Amino acid sequence: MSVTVDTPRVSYLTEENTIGSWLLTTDHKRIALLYFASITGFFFLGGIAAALMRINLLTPTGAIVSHEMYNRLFTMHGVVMVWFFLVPAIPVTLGNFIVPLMLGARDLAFPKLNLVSWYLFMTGGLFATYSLFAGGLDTGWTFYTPLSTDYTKGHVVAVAIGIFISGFSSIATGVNFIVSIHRLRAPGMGWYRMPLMLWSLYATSVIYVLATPVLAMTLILLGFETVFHVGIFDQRLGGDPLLFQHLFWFYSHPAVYIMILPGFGVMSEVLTTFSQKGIFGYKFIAWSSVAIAVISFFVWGHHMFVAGTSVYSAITFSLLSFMVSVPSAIKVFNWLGTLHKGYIKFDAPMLYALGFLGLFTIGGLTGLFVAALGADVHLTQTYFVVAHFHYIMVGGMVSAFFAGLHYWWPKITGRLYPEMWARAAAFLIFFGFNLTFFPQFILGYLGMPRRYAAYPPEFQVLNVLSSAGSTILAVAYLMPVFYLGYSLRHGARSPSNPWHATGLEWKTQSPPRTENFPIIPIVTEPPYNYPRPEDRTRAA
Amino acid sequence: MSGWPPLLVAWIGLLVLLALELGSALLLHLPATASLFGMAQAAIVVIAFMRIRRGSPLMHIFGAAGLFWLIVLLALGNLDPLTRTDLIVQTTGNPR
Amino acid sequence: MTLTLTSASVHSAEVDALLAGLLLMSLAVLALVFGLIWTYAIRYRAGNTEDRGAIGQKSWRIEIGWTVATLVVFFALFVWGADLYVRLYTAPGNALKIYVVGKQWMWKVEHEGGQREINALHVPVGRPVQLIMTSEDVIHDFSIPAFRIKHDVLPGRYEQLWFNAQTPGSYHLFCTQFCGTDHAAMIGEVVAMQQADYARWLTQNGGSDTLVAAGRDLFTRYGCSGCHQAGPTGGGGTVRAPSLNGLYGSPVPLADGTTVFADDKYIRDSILLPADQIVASYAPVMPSFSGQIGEDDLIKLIAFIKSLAAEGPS
Amino acid sequence: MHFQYSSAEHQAESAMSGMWLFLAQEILFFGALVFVWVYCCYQHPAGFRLATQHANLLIGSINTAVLLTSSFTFTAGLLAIERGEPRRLIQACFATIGLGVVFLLLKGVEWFKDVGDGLVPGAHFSLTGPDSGGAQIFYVFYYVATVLHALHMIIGIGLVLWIAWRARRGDFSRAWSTPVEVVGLYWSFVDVVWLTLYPLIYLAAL
Repeated sequence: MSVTVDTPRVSYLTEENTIGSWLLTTDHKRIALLYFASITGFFFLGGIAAALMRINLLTPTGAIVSHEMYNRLFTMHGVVMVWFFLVPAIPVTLGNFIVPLMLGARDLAFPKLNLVSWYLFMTGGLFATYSLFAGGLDTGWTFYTPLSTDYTKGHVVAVAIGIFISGFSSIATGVNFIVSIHRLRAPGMGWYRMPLMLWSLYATSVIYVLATPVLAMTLILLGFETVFHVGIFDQRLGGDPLLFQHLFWFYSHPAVYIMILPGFGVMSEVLTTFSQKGIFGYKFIAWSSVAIAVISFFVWGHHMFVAGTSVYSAITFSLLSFMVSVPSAIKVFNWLGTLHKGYIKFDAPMLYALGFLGLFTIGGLTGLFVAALGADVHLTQTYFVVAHFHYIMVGGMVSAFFAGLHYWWPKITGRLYPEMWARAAAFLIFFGFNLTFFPQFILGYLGMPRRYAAYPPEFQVLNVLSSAGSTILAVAYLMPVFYLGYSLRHGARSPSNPWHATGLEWKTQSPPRTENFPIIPIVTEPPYNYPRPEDRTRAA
Repeated sequence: MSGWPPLLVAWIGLLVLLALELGSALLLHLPATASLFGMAQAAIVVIAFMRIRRGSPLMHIFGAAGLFWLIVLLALGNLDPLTRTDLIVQTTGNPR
Repeated sequence: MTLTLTSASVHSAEVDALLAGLLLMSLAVLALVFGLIWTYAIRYRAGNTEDRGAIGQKSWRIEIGWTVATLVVFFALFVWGADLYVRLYTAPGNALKIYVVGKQWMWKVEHEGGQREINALHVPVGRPVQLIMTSEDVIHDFSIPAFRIKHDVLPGRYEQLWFNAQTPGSYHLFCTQFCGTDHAAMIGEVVAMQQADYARWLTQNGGSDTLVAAGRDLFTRYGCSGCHQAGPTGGGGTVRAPSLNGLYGSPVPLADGTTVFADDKYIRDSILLPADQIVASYAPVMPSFSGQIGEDDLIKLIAFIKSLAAEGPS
Repeated sequence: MHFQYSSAEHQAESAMSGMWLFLAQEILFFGALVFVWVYCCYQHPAGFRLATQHANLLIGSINTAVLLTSSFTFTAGLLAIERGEPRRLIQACFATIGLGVVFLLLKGVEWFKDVGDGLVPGAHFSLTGPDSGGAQIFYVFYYVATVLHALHMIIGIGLVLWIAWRARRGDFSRAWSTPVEVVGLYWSFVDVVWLTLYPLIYLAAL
């Protein structure tokens, strides 16, 4: 395969460059960049809150902030990270950019709706963050009643409105992706010829569209209860605080899969490209995404095993929770099968992807600890749970995000990034992450509760270890800002297919034109159609 | 279904069902019947006014998905309150 | 730095066994995953010219194989965990009852003998102890890591938790459900003592009254005795209200034709919202005491009414 | 036609699919409310019965008939434009808007009466007695449900106005009337929501 570095004079980046042309664009690629900018801001906002918390936990009595401030910090960390980073991150940035390119389409099905969704996201996001700064909120991101409705002084309603508004942006994105994937596939692209990234974004979108409205209604009722004290969730007026938890987790558990499913998609792309080998078990990976999207709605009760729900409900939800981990296990095995007999190259995206594989496996396995009822009683509400979901969401999802970001960076910007810096950052993230969160598993087993601003002194050593890790992690997360920023101006020009990957997005120029493809491509082969090992040997 | 006559039939049918719904609720006091009538009316609206039978399979899938997940919410959501037992504190030497 | 947690109750060893099982399974899977990643990364690196041979055409046998294996292992773990869970929350009938009230940000504990403590819980070893818990405000969670148990404490409901302490000693007691500003300060101490020591502790901290006696005082002070008969002689001046003798643990016919079983919750509800469940053939004249009687007084009143069970219906 | 579509028909069917998917989302949105209703009704059957007896059955029933008719008129307008009669479509739109406004006015009268009767959850709730708590929860459900439904109606009236305006501009023809069909889906769906709420509010616990 010969590589010609064509330097396109016209691309979606250069076509028109007024402020209006960016803020009113309906081009999915530009909207993706708008989202990139916003998401990065929210990520570092949530990150700063996390860093302050880790510093505070250096001493048993709390090193720098009061209990009240600490509670506000973890609430801000949770709200910002969950709703304004993790839930939208991969779909609205990488997804928005890559879905039409992978489909061989010129844009998403509803480009104006796509722009509207960014404005909704920003409105909700800025409103919520402003409220978090202006009044502070100390309920945790879960808003459990009656604490949130009757006992807190924070701006519950304002933050809820912010989340409510940005929820519509999720719904809009979900509708757009699903309809695009159904309607805009290039000629010849059957369902089993789609890249697996599209399957997982499809599954994500199903959850976006069908879970978010339940959250919207929950927030309406929460606001009603907070303002008027009407008694739906208030036991003194005949309501039931557990009703809130049911409604909340009906959304928030599937939301966990909103966060990780797109990461699965990135994994399938990156692992095949850097193994130069077809995916192992395509159909199993594809359908396991769909299975996860469906089963994820059946398991929310596992957040309430010690909350006072019925024993029958606990047992049912425990069984279903074990079931939802089966498709995830299938994926891990299939990715390993993909590495088998490949031609593995260790570029930065691959390092991030291998990091994901390890961290996600740990996160998934510890999930079984809390799905097993008898063990959950001891571990729930402790740092064990904190470590478990950070392994999935930060170790897993953020690693996948970086893998995808580096992988498609040449396509997005038309530039290559400094490879050595990127590899160093990948190693540092893996190391810093484990140092931060592994001690928390032990802390949890020892019984240290989560959301504690101060703690008994015997937990100090492990907490200091965790805080030390978090400084490394913070530095590691800042590195890409600098070297990717540097590459924007000074990076080498990228050819249209720098990784020798398959997939329609690599068949067009880097960066693409506004209309993506001058001629709509026709798909004639399955995805990941790399030469088989035996054919390579014969050729050599 | 197309053209005026079926549309008119559907509309009259809906009003008749409304009358029956009201009558049965006021006379029979059976809680479930009203909702059944409501569902029947909804079905007529979906068939006659939303013209679901003309829709593509894709639209059928989307509608069915909404209904399916609604059933999940109702079924699993009510599992806990319907099986919850209030604490009965056993006492020793209880005459019961 | 200690990396182990005292195992101080009958069930903590069982929970640890389940955790060990989960850990072993996880380590096996991790060894497999990390081992394969390293093996493949070295063996199939792009520069390595090793002959890779042909890759198999049919993969579905392997797929079905590992899916079924995963399912079987998961199902076994599920059964193990569920069985333990049911036993963790099923208290034996002969348990010693201790009452716990959570409020922002402290635990109030009351023993049957009237002994009261705050952010501390003294219990005997070798004897099942059942905690009857409620909250005055938000949701709290009563957690004793050394016993491997916890349960949320909800306002307006009685939740229960039980354990059988084995090793004398002093252990942490945490609130593990976020409950507001000083959540992190809602920490207490559980002291497990030999039974003789516990008996001595009870007498030394005798309190003025047992719960029952305190409840009897409150029964008069809140004016209950004006209408209800309680005890062979007490109360029931004008017979407008049902007698409370022998009430606890017996079925009560209600005005709407149904029958309820008089347990703690029924008595609590009847004090706070008397009009909700009217006893057959009585007029609904009792006022609501909602908001007037605190949770700790309710516990005493219930203890008193409970003590009348022995009197038998009069 | 947007440049990502191969034909007008391709775009039309995508728009229709998008609307159906949006409606699936709406099912879950109102479905969550129905879930709350079922959950609370099970815990307070007597309170819900008491509250239902105070709901305004007459206005509720008239409104159901009004709404069913409005759905009928709009679909009639859709049939008209599919035969190439834009004037008929405009007439149908205004009939639909009129019926929608009648619905909202009646709803307003009903709310006014409810508030006058003290059927507002809170300290001054007029239904006292043992079942007051359950009845209050019913009225929370009632207000949230009817206000959200009314908001959907207002959006719907705006959409129908937009259709009438575009029809007057001559945008629609026998060959192309996708927006009319999409708005019709939305309008009829709001109808379906009401058909679910009506028995729950006025009849089921009678």
